[in-house]
Formats: sequence, structure tokens, C-alpha cells
Amino acid sequence: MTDTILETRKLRKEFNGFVAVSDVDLSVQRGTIHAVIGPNGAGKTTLFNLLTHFLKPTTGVTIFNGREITGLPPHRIADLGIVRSFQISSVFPHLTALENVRIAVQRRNGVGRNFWTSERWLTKFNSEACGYLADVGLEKFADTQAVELSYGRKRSLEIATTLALDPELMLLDEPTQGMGHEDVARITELIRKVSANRTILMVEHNLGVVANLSDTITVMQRGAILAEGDYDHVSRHPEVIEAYMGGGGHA
Amino acid sequence: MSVPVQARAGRFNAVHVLVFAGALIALGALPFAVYPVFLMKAMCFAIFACAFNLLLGFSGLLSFGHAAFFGSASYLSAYALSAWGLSAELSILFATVSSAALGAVFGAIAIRRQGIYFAMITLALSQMIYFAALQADFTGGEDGIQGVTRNPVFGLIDITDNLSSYYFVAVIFVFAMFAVYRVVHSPFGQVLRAIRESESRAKSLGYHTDQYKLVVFVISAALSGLAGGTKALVVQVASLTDVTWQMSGEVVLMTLLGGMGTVFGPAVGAVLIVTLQNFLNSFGSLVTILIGAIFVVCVMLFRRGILGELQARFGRK
Amino acid sequence: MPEPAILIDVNDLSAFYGESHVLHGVSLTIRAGEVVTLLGRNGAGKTTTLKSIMGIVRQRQGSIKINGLETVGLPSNRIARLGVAFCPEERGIFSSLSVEENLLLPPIIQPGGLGLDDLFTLFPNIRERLSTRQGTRLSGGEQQMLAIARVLRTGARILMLDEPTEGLAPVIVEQIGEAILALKARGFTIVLVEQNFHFASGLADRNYVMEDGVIVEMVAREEVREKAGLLQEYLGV
Amino acid sequence: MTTIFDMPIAILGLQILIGLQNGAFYALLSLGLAVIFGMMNVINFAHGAQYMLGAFLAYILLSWLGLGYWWALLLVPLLVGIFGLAVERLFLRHLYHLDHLYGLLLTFGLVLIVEGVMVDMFGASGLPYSKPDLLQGAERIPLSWVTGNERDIMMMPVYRLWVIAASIVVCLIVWFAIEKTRLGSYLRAATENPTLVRAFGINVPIMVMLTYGFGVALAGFAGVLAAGLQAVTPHMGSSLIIVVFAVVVIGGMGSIMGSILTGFVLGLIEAVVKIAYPEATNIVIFVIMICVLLVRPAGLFGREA
Amino acid sequence: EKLSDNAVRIGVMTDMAAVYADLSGQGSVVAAEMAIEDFGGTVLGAPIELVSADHQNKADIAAAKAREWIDTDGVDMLTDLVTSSVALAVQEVGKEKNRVIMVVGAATSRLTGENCTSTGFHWAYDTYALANGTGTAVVKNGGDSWFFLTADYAFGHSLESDVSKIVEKNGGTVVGAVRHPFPTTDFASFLLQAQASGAKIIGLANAGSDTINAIKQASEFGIVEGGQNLAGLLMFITDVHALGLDAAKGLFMTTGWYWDLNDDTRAWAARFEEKVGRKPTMVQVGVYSAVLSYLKAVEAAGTDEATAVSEALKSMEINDVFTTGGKVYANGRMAHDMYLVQVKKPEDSSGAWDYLDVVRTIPAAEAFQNPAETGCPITN
Ligand SMILES: Nc1ncnc2c1ncn2[C@@H]1O[C@H](COP(=O)(O)OP(=O)(O)OP(=O)(O)O)[C@@H](O)[C@H]1O
Ligand SMILES: Nc1ncnc2c1ncn2[C@@H]1O[C@H](COP(=O)(O)OP(=O)(O)OP(=O)(O)O)[C@@H](O)[C@H]1O
Ligand SMILES: [Mg+2]
Ligand SMILES: [Mg+2]
Repeated sequence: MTDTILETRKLRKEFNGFVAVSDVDLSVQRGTIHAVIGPNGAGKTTLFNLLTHFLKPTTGVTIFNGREITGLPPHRIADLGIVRSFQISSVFPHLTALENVRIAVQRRNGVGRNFWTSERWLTKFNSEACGYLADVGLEKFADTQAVELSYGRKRSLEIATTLALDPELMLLDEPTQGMGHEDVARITELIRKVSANRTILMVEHNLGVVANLSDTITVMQRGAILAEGDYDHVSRHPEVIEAYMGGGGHA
Repeated sequence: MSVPVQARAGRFNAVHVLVFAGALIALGALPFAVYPVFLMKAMCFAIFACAFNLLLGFSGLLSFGHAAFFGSASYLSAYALSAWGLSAELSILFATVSSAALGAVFGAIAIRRQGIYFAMITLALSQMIYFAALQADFTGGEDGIQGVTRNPVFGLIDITDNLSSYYFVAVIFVFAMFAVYRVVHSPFGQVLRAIRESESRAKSLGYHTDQYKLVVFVISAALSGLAGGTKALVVQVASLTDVTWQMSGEVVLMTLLGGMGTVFGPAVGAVLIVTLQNFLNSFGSLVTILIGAIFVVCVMLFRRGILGELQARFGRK
Repeated sequence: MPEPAILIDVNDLSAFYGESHVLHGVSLTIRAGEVVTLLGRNGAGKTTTLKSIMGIVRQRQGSIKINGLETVGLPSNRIARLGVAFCPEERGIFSSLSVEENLLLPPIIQPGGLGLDDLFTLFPNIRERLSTRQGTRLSGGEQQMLAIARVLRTGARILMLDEPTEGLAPVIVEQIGEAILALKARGFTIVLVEQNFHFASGLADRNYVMEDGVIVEMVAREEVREKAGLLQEYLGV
Repeated sequence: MTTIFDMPIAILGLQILIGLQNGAFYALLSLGLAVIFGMMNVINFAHGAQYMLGAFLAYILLSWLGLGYWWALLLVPLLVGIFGLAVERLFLRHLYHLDHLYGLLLTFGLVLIVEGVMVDMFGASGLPYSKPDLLQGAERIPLSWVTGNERDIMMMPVYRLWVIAASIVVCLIVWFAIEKTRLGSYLRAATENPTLVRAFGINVPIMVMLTYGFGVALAGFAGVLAAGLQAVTPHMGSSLIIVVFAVVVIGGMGSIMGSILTGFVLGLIEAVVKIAYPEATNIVIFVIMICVLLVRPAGLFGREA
Repeated sequence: EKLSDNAVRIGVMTDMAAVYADLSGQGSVVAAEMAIEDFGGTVLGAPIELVSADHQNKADIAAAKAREWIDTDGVDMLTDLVTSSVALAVQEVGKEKNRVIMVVGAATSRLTGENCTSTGFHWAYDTYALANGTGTAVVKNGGDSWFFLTADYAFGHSLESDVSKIVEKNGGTVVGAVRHPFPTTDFASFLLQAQASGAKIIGLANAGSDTINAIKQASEFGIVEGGQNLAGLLMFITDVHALGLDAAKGLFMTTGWYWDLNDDTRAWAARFEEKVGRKPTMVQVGVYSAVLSYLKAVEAAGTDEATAVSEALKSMEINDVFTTGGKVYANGRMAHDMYLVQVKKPEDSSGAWDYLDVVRTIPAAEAFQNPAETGCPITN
């Protein structure tokens, strides 16, 4: 069964006259892994920001599960089941890795606003949080403060945190950036694993990962969609090769 | 609260229990050693500073207008006590609730701004309160509300003598400290920490961060109001002093001096500053110099604040 | 042909972050005109090594000689004036500066750096976005380009690039590879930290492999093939 | 005489000029603060005290050493600046890596010390300082070109004209030095990430120290100007400092021109309020600040975070 | 037992470091010490002890400290109390705890009016006396139209309204007033409004640095040259000192005391100056007089119980360096002669502190309000 989980119509974003996303019609099928690739500055992250409502579109609408969600504030979007990771890693630096993940687990269980009970009550979420850490290979660092993690591990932590929300649609902005080869492999596997009953939309520059994972690929350039299709299709597209992949395109 | 009591109690170790019991006993015995009015005043400021620290220390919000809550509450409870003859606890409750309401208004305006802008908006709003206090009729202008009476608690228990009012204030104090502790060490407190660390990440995880900040702002304002309302009862005066920006500054200093990352540090800082002001009182301009010097030394050498420094030394989390 | 002079000579370097001891006796040498890479898993200590050479990590022991001068006691601004430039992995674009201000920020240390025109040919995005008021408004990849462009301008003869291709589109990665070779040809010395082994090994004269804060292997260009097994073990490639 | 709002136009015009002159003080002080606050992220609470110190030094130079106003104008900023350098070197330097609250606390402590010492040495009620002969008296400014009436003449005190002129010149010089040279971007960058800027080869500690000293010197300069207008008292700075902070915030932190323009404009607005509703003079700036920040979160000329 | 805990303790509570520190402050403490010394150091055979504190012009600090002194240190009398809010708060504590409060530094007439207490006294001056002294004299001198620069708080308002009444009673008119915020450093705008009003007299219903700055800046705009005159409604000799004679010359003001009145005052002032380094103000010498009178009253009453001492005070005649023939009214007001003074021209002054010429002595009965009209319920 494939139906459309997310759809945009004529989505557009201008920054002081500069068009970063230009009338994009994107449609993401439920249960697939959908990759967005494109040259730097093509508007991929901006598109993510529009989808999660971190930015307000200049014009255009977004439809999620058949429902228009255009005006909602970002936290409502997350409530609906759309969660993102950030391109430039964004963790809670002085919380331990475990606490980082637990914040998300807590959110999913809707116990954030509870200010009358002890936080010890939260320990019941620890084992679940540890599970997510183990998924990304950070179990050894559960009690390390996030600042002290190396760059690559921070990114793994961020993915674990995102996963912990168990989102219906997960947006990953360059999940493997800054990771070593083994980690890239592990994250690729992880993404495949977690994609089982959810939809994943991701931006990625690592073509190996893209080729390996994605069901559909949308190529953006200068804010607009240049090509769309599976990997074989887009990797042969001459304009894509010229604008994005270059000579060594096939990883 | 679904967690079994045993499971929680089990996490209290003997040291905690001892420290806690010791503190309670000390609190009960203290008025026999130290002048109770002074102690009550110190407790009021301690509540104020701890309430303030909910914002500064645990949510990363520097409010530079907290005197508005403290001061307006002190006026309102003074007025309720002397003009309406309301009982002590109701007057204080009235002041607390009003401060919470004021906090909701201030919070709604200020909360969307960050850092220094947040500080300046709160300052500006509190200057409005100052202006109102100076101009309004019921506040008595710069003469303040004088001769506030200590009405009986529940209309029954007489608290006109210092010792009985001390125990009344001590109960409020313990309640407020517990409230602060509870808020900080709660699931909500955990989210606040996360918001302070990275607001955008918290948002993307689905937290409505503005709402969280507003809630903590209101809690902090309410507790500041509790402190101010109680203070009017204690010193039996409500005056402009409590609504000036200098008072907002003083509470920042108390908090930093005591340790802003700690729950009870601000109380220690408050007590210390009140004590300094009290005992060095007759030295004139030398006091100013001395207090200034103490701040400089603290910032340079004990910057985690007194309690923060102690915790770091003795390795508690 | 005589060996080119040793430019950077690191001997038994230890580095610390507060209490934690991160580098445990790193030794490496870099000769004038070489491209040398530092490879290793996440957290191996590559960044820390660069930062120690640069003097950004101040808690360090051992010896770091740049052009024969001991620099362990020097502050980073003095080290930079010796002609060493550093491009950090987290990019370090300043949000309070416009793109142009970011680009022009590092002072020219010696003549011979790339001119603006060269930089714009290399990274056309930057020319286009020059007037953006906050550097951090750029896309991730554009920020990376800006961070690289910024140090290429300074004329420093030793470039230390920490994961410069991270987040860049394959075409740009290719171009950066070419640029590095061009710079090498102009006599620059380049130290490269990379996760992208294929990219790095294609450029490098020598590769150092790090693990847990020490150098565990040095692989010269000629040996890459024969030591493939070893690299597989250390890097998982 | 021509009148507007029941007020002779000559007097109205004068009110405006005086607003400008008060604005000149706001501009000068907020400029120094903006340099320190916007460029170094230090909340220099001692700015008012340093301004007061400037006024006192002018008094001391005159009464102890017989050095008059012009000497004071030259020497006082230097002396106050040196005081600033010492403060930076001894204290502030060790606080940059911390939350900027600590800078606030430290400078607050310094205020208490400096004010206490001054009260101890000179008393609290104030000292007289006389301006030089050259700047005594009032300038006749004809307004007949506006009103057509020969009798409309403003009598603007020369000293106040001088304050406006001196302040504009200094503000423009500073603006040029910071915005039109590389200095401003070095400073802003160093605030954000000093380690990296240092790794570019810039001696950040020295640069920051000089910047602080310079900002403080501006406060000292304003202090000398003020000594000619008002009683020199140990508390003259503390009532001003909060308003000046407000000016910097309205202008937008980090914007030099923003601080200057806002300073002058707010002086003018205040002048109007002083006529229309004088009781509100002390809060009008705060009302404006709230309005501005609600509409423009980073102030009028600030960069959005 | 006649004396509580066998000692008489006097507390001087004053502004030690802020704006009123010069006119009271440490000098008030020294004056109190001098009074104790002149009295002989003991009363009724018991020692006299002095404590002092800084109330920082904050009512809550003052009230709390007053309670502490009374409850734990056995202080019998408190004096000085410089600002109105402080004085009102402490007088309230004195009422509750039955202690003698002798306010010297504060100005508000409320202390012996609606807020009077049976053990509260007001010693040196009050807003009524100042308004009355300056207002009457100035109108009589031809200054019959007034414009006020009023500090926008209760003290300023009451000073303004007191003076207005007097001006109108004497046949003058009030043409306007501008309420300026407190504190204000630049008065130019307000002065111009005063100038535009055309009033002959600009009354300064403010205090301290506000008054100083207003006067200093008035000279810039040629206000005096333009035919208008300034009247400082609450000024101390320290204010004249801060202004310098150049700026202050010709100014009228009312004071309760001046050091250069007669040989006694000169001698006392010299003694004081030796210890403090400057001439005394009316507040400081007022503290001396209050303490001395209190001790005499304790001796006369034979106890330090407040009501008895108050009775004794009210039946005494006050004769000391501060005043001769002073009377204490039932409402606690000590009525004594006041002086209308004018600031000397620089060329007429022999140097520092030689600042004032006494123009007129205002007899006590005329200077202070008739207790029956004050609104104080205590009438005998
Ligand atoms: N807030 C902003 N203000 C101005 N310009 C912006 C802003 N955000 C993004 N841009 C510009 O919009 C364009 C698209 O940026 P975006 O971050 O979406 O690119 P991207 O496709 O994610 O690139 P990359 O692969 O490098 O991450 C870029 O040129 C960028 O400079
Ligand atoms: N600021 C810090 N405080 C404490 N420990 C740190 C800090 N920065 C790094 N570390 C630790 O030092 C070790 C080396 O880190 P470094 O950043 O040098 O690794 P790296 O090889 O560059 O890794 P990556 O490929 O992920 O960038 C890691 O274990 C890391 O956790
Ligand atoms: Mg991107
Ligand atoms: Mg690294």
C-alpha cells in the first residue's frame, strides 16, 4: 500500500528577494525512504525548515495525512508525528547522552509539564532510552555529557533522540555527515531498520547511502525540483550529473 | 503520583535524612538564638531569591524586573492587612495570586525575547509598576504603607509577637523551598534544562517551549509574590524600596552569590546579603565598599557561588 | 633530490581537556609541500591533534616545532603568524558577521594567498550570497565553502583542514580535491583530516592513522594498496 | 512673539535643542556601552560609575592641580581609560568564557566600591565645577527665518551647544573607526568565538582590553562634559545607567549607529514629553523600549539573532 | 526600677552613605556623642549608651532595625531619621513599642499631623515651617506670582501645596507648576517652562541634588537676569556648599539654625568641625538638641519609660545651642525660632561655610503650625 503521507503544493520561500525554495510540489509516499539531494544551497534544508514549520513559507501549502497543516506552530508539527534532526548538530550540551534521549522519550509519553512529581520518576524511561543509544552505538557514553562527545558521536546522539520520539515521518538532514565509515554503515542499517513502519525523508550528500537506501530521490537545484525518480533514473540524468554528481558520481 | 513511596524513599540516603532533619531542628531553634524579625526578613529574601533562580538558574532567563512581583505583592498584602483587615494567610495568598497574574501578563509579553532583550523588557515592565506605585493613591507614594498590622492567621492564631509570627513564616518558607525543589527536580524541570541548553532542539522534539517558559515564569512570579507578601507582614511596612530596579538587581546578586545552579544556594546568598547589610550597618560608606569588594572577590574566586562551590568541593552532583 | 625541509615536527605530544587525557604521545612530521592526512575513527583525536598544533588546545605537553621553532608555549595568534591556518570541522562561521565580513575576517599573513576571484571561481555560491547579513544563514555546504575560502585567502603556507568536504556536494568535493592539488603545486603544505578515505588517499603523499589518541600507522601513497587490510582494520574501509 | 501650544516659539525651539543636548549624553554614553556591550558582550554596569569618575577627575584636576576644563577634556578620558584597562586586565579578562552575567555582577561590585570611595572622600551632596570662560553665556539664535518675527530669538547656552557639537564629532569618529574599518568585525567575531579569531592570528586579549579601555574613556569624556552642567556627585551615574542601557537596547545591541541615533532621538522625544506630560519623563523610554522590542525583537538597528 | 535594664540607650538612625549623608550621617552620630558628653555621660546614675545605624533611606530596613534595637538591644529613644518614609515607619514602631522617637532629619509635617503619636517628636524643621518661612517672606518682598518646580512624589506635592496656600493667603498668585520626576539631572526644560510662565518667583519644591541642579542650571538661562527669582524651599547649608556661591548667590531659604548666629553657635560649630571636618547643619545640631533634651527629660521624669519622658519633654522649655525658649507642643512638634536667610555674594564671604546672611528671625509661634490645625488628634 502506498499512499501519500506528505505533500506540498507550490511551496515557496524567499529571503529578502532571494528565492531559496521555488514553488516546490513534493509528494512523499507512506512507508518509503525518500531522499532529497542537490548541490549546496539548493534549498534542501530550507525545505525541511518549511516542512517542520521552523520557517514560514512565503506561499504554498503543506498537507500531511490528507490534512492541511500550513499554519501550525513547530511543536504541533512534532505532535503530529513529523520530527527532524538538524544538519548542524544540535544536542543539549550539558545533559548526558542518556538525558538527551530521555527528554524525547518523556515527550512521547506526554509527561513534560508535570512539575509536582520527582524526576526520579523518569528513571523508568532509562532502559528505553538506553535502547536507542545502543541502536546508534553510544551505549558506552550514556553518562557522558553531550559536549564531550566527538563530532560524529554528537550526530549519532541526535539521531537517537529523533528516533526516541518514534515519529511517523522522520526528517533527517544529512544523518551521516561527519561520521566514520563504520558509523556510516551502522547508521545506514539503522535507518533501514527503523524505516520498517514509518516514512523517512532525508537529505544526504553521501551517494552511497542514498543509492543504498532510497526508494525515491528528488533532486533539487536552485530551489526547484530538477529531477525525481529512483537512483538509476536520477544518476543517469545528465543535468543531475553536471550540477551535482560530477565525474565520480557513482559511489 | 504513581510511584510507590518505598521506591522513592529508598533513594534518600541516610545523609539526606540527617541533613533535612537537622535543618528543620535548626529552623525551629534559631529564633531563640537570633532576633526573629531578622530571621523572618532573611527567609522572605531567601524565598524571593530561590524563586528568581527558577528562572535564572534553571531556565536561563535573566529577569531584571522581579522586584515588580516582590514589591507589588508587598503593597497588596499590606493593603489587604491594614485596609481590609484580611487574615494573614489570606492577605498573603491574595498577594501571591495577584503576582502570579501579573507574572502571566509580563511573561506573555517578555517570553518571546531572549537574553539581554528579555532582561530589558522585564526591567521596563517593572519600571511601569514602580511608576504606578509612586503615583497610585493606595500605595502612599514614597511614604509607603505604614503601620501594617499582623492580623491573626485564619482569624484565630495571634501572630503579633515575633516568635509566633516566626513560626508562621517558617512554615511558609519550608513550603516555598519544597515547591522550588519540586519544580526543579521534576520532569518539568528536566525539560526546562533542555530548553535552556537548546531551545530549537527542544522545539523540534515537540515541546512548546514558550508555554514552558511562561509556566515557570508564572511560578517564579507567584513565589516572589509569596515572599513579598510575607515581607510586608514581617516588617509591617510596604515601601518603594521593594519595587525599585535596585531590588531586582539585589536578587540577582543574592542568587549568584549563593550559587545559581543550585536549588538552595540563592537562599544562602540572600541570608548572607541580608546579614551583611544588617551587621555592617553602622559603618556608613565603608559598607558599600565592603559589599562591593565581597562581590568582586566572589565573582573572581568563588564564582559557582557559595553552595555551588561547596558542592563542587565535596563532590555532590 | 634532497628531502624537503621539515615544517612541522610533533614529538611525543600529549593533550588534555580539563581532566581528560586525550592525546597520548603523538609524533608526526610534515615536510614542506606535502599533503598529509590524518585518518581515524570518530573520537580518535584527529581534531585534537590539529588544535594542539594550532595552540587552540592549550593544555599540551611534548614538543611541536614549526619551522624549527618550539611552539608549545606560544598562544595561537603567534602560531598563526608563523603561517599556519586552520579550518575547523564545525566551520566557525560567525553569525554576527555578514558573509563578506566572514570572508575578509582573517588577516592576510603573507602574500601569495588566493585572490577573491580565484575563490569565487572555486565557490560560485559565495559570490552570490556575499551580502547575506548573517554568515550562519548560509546553507551548511555554503558555510563549509566559506570556511575554506576564508583560510585560503590568508596566504598561510601551512593549511590545516579539518574534514573540509563534509556536507559538500560530490561535484564540489571533486573541485576541492583539484584545488588542493593546485595549492600543493604552488608550494602549500596541507594537513587534512578526513573521513572520506577515497577522497583523501587520492590526494595524500602520506596518511597517518590515529586511534585512541596515538598514531598507530603511517601509510605512504605507494603503500595504500599493500596495507589495505590494515586500513580496513583501523578505519573499516 | 509667535506661540505654539501656548508656548513662545523661541522657548519651544530651545526645548528641542535641549532635547538634542540631552540626547547627546545618551548617545555618548550608549556609544561607549554599545562598544563594550555589543562588541565584547560585557554588560558594563560600571559605565555610570566611570562617567561619574570622569566628572570627579575633572574636579580633582581643577582643585588639586589647577588644570582647567580643556586639560580635563584631554586627560580625564585617558585616566579613566587607564582605569578601564586595569579593570579589564585584572578582572573582566577572567570572565569572558563565562555567562555574561558574571561581568554584570563584577561591574556592579565595582560600582559599589567606586561610589563608596567617592562618598567617603568627597561626601554625597555634590561639588561645584565651573566651566571655562569661553563656554560661558548664551548664544542668541534668531528664529525670524521661521516665524518672520524679529523678536523671536532663542538664547541657547553656549555650553550646551558645545556639548552637542563635541558629542556628534566623537560619535562620528567612533562610528567610523568601528564600522568602516576591520576593527568592528574583529571585535564581533571575537565575542562569538575568541578561540577561532585568535587562531587567525589576531591578538584578541590585547584588542579586547583596548576596546574596553576605549569604551570606558568615552564614559569619562561624557563625565567631563556633564561636570559643566550639573553638580558632581557620587551617585550621578547610577540614575543614568539604566536609561542608557535602555537606549542601547532600543538601538539594537551591536549597532554603533543605532545607539547614536537612538540616543539623539530619545533625547528629543523626552523633550516633548517633558512639556506634554513631565511626570512620565522617567518611564517614557521604557514604554518605547517595550513597544520597539515587541515589534523588532533585536532593536531598531540590531541584527536578529 | 526606674530605668529599663539600668542604662539609657539612644539610637541614631541616619543616612550614612547616600544623598543625605552629608547633612546628617556620621555628623549626626558625632552630635549625639557630644550631647551625651555635655550631659555628663550618665543619667540617674546609669550609663548612657549610643548605637547608630544606616537606614539607607529605606523604610523597611529602618523599621526592622528599630524593632531589633528595641527588642534585643533595649534602645529607649531613636533619633535623626532622615527621609519621610523612614521617619513615619519608625515613629509607628515607637508607638507600638512605646518608645520615644525624635525625628530630626525628615521634613514631612505628617509626623505631627495626621500621623502624630504620643511619644513621637519632630525637632528641627518641617515642610510647613519651610513653606511658611520662605513663602511669607518672599511674597512680602514683592514676589507675588509663583511657579513651582515640584519633585513628583508626596514630599514635593505637600511642599508645593503648603507654599501655595501661604502665597495665596498673603495675596500672591500661583501661575503654574511642573512636576518633574525624581531624580532629575537636567532641569533645562522645566526651567524654560517656568521662564515662559512669567512668574516672578520659581519655587523649588524639591530637595538635595534636584534643587542643586535646578539652581545651577537656572543661571545658564539667565533666569535671574531676566527678572525672575528662585526660592529654595528645602535647602541646607551643604547644598549651598555644593553649589558654590557663584551659582547660589541671592537665594532665599529658611533654616532652623545657622552656625554663625552667635558666640554659642560659633563655639559649638568649632567643636563639631574639629571632629567632623565641616560645619554642622541644622539637622546635626538638631540631633544634639534632641538627645540633650531627651536626657534632661529622663532626668526630670526619673525614668526612661516613654510616656513619662514624653510628658516631661512636653512640659520643658528647650534651651541649648539649637534654640532658646523652644516649646514642645502636644502633637510632638518642637516649636522654635526659624530664620529666613539669603545666600551671600562671593565677594561678601570670608571663605568656606561663610555663606548666609540672616534676613529675618521668624518667631516660633509664627513659624510652626498651630497644633489644633494640624489634624493631630492629640491635643494636650
Ligand atoms: N535565513 C536565511 N536568510 C537568507 N538566506 C538563506 C537563509 N536560509 C537559507 N538561505 C539561503 O537559501 C539557500 C538554500 O539554503 P539551504 O540551507 O536550504 O540549502 P541546502 O540545499 O540545504 O544546502 P546544503 O547542502 O549546503 O546544506 C542558500 O543559498 C542559503 O544561503
Ligand atoms: N571539549 C572537550 N572536552 C572533553 N573531551 C573532549 C572535548 N572535545 C573532544 N573530547 C574528547 O576527546 C577525544 C578526541 O576527540 P577529537 O574531537 O579530537 O576526535 P576526532 O578524531 O576529531 O573525531 P571526529 O572524527 O568525530 O571529529 C574524544 O574522545 C572526545 O570525546
Ligand atoms: Mg542543508
Ligand atoms: Mg574531529
